[in-house]
Amino acid sequence: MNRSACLESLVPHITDQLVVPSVSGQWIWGHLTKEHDGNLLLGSMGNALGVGLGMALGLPHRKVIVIESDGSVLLSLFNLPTLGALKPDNLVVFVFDNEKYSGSRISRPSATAAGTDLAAVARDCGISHAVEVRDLDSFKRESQGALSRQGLGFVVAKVEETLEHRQAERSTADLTENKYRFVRYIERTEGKAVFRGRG
Amino acid sequence: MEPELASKLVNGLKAAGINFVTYLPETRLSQILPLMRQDEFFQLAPVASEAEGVSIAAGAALGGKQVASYMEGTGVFVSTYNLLTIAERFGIPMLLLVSYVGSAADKRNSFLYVRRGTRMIPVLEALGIEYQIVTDGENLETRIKDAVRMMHALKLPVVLLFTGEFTV
Amino acid sequence: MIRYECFEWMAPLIDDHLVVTSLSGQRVEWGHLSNREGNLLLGSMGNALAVGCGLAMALPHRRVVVLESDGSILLSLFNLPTVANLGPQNLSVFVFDNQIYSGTRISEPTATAGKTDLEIIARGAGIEDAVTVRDLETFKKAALPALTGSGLNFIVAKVEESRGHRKIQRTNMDLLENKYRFVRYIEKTEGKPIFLGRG
Amino acid sequence: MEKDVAQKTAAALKGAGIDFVTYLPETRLSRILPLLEADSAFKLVPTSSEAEAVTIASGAALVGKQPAVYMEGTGLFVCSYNLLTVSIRVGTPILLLISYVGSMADQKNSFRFAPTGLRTEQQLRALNIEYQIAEDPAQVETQLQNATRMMHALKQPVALLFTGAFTL
Repeated sequence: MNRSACLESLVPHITDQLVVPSVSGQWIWGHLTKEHDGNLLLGSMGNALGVGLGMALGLPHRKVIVIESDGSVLLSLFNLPTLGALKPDNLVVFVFDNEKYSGSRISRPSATAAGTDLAAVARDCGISHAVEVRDLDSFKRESQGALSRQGLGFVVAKVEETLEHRQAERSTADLTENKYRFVRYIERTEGKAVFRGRG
Repeated sequence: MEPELASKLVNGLKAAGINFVTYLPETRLSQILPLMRQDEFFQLAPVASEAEGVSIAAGAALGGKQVASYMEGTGVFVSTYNLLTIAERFGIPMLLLVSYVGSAADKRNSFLYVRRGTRMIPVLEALGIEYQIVTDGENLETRIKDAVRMMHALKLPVVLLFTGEFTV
Repeated sequence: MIRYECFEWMAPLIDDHLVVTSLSGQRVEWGHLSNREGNLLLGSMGNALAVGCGLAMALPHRRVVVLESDGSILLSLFNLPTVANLGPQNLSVFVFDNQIYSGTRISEPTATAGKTDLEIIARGAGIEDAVTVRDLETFKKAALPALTGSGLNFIVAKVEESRGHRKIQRTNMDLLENKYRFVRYIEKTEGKPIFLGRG
Repeated sequence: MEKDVAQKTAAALKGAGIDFVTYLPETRLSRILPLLEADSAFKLVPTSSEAEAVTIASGAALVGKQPAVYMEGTGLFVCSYNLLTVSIRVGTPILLLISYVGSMADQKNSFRFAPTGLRTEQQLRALNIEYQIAEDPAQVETQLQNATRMMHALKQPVALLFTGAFTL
């Protein structure tokens, strides 16, 4: 299964969700959903789950989508018990597991290549609906289900390694500029102030 | 500075894309000025104070120029306010070409310069401004390109402190 | 004459001008009357004229308007000879001279309340097109060509101290956010990239 | 921490507008936890690592919460990566409530705490995080208000290091 194809299948379902991509697919996603002000660019590993969880807890009526990778989830595996314990019902996590550290110039296998089953780990942590999918139709079914229902979603998508993200057009918006865009979008859609203090 | 080193420095700036330079003349690197003036690639802005050297460069950067401000080390103290209120607070990518007077490797060092030299690094560090010390022409083009890449990556001023062979 | 009424008259005349303001009162009033992407609200003293000069040199086909105050100009008087000799033909400098440091809690007179005449200093520095105006009609007459024509203009507007800005809701757009908005506007209208370096 | 100090601290957090607290339990300030839990003004979020306590708080800050992260001093080293890559680089206003174990005024100081504790301020300075030391409960209300104002002004994490009477 191809990650870009999965991401493309999500695009038509994006309306007012808040989306936090980890390093995996961030450029592809950013390019596919250029106009969506609710994308937060993090640009680092091991942070997207935590930040997405904070958003989900802070805005319980908004759907939050986290786009993770195997390497990044492994770097912050301690997020899973916390997620399982808090069970925010407005958070959907997609983990694109290519079993590789493929951002590195020479790809090296991650622990999931050796048998670590992230969906099973998630289930053992109390994320009871965690599933693993291996083909695009299953991904579409599970992802659309997770996006439309209330409840904590956790979909591990087993994908092949591709290097197409290296060709993806990258935004010149840095993390600070993206933060302003994101926060002003929250202020606009929620009708409340996020930035405080007077000018 | 030997004429050869001066052209190496100017060529390095050009190769790194610097095309707008504000300056207040000083001694040590001054041979770069006629070289830049001869070359249409550079837009030059002579100023009366390093304070406005920084602010004018900031305006040009916001207008799309790749900017440098050339000054003597003392100019860093003169422009501290502008570095902080404009360059740092707005986050302006800007290369500061500073002749590092009063540094250990300054070939013209004397009691006149040494005090301002020894306070240079503490002040840059207090301002949180990245700097590199350049003592000779080795890999000069690369070092300038590195600094320009850094200033764009940080969207902040980056300082090159020239001493050693540049102060001959 | 008060500054606010001058601003009210000026605001609708701003088209694709780039407007740079100095500190508090100006920043607050102008930001309130004109929420344009071409505004750069600096919020510090002694910088607006120099920043505006740099902008004017970098974009010689765009009109740059600098809104200064007496206190701010006095802090960087060395700008005047520099600007005169650089001679950008697309720069209009307005100095709203209320003869007072009125940002301070207790207003103290500036040098222009004493013997100092900014118009004469500007002329002496080499800015030939320098005038002083003392009422709104004269202000309009001097300001209209400065906003619509060409050249390097320097208009000293003698105004009364007013504290109207203290009642205006201040923007919470900070300097970084303002920079991103301003730069993206220049990129859009000039069709060239300004922020360099890839994500 | 004595009961009245805990009450004072919890009330001061509320007074400063803090409404979202992520934490990993520790000893010295732990009496505030039941107070925060009992008060519906706070959303209290237990975590299993300071690393995620910081990222969760940063996410909440971006959607309009005023978050604090409560941790033991050692947690600062656990979450330095996340502070740097998220809270500092994106720039999220979060308040770090750190029990300053191993500090001079730590009433429970011992060989277990001092060697790491003494690195705490150096680490905050290296990360460029503004901090204040809170030793006196009479000042805690003012200090929390000051720190909260500062974190919004900077849009950056700001730390309060609790020692002295808070560590009884």
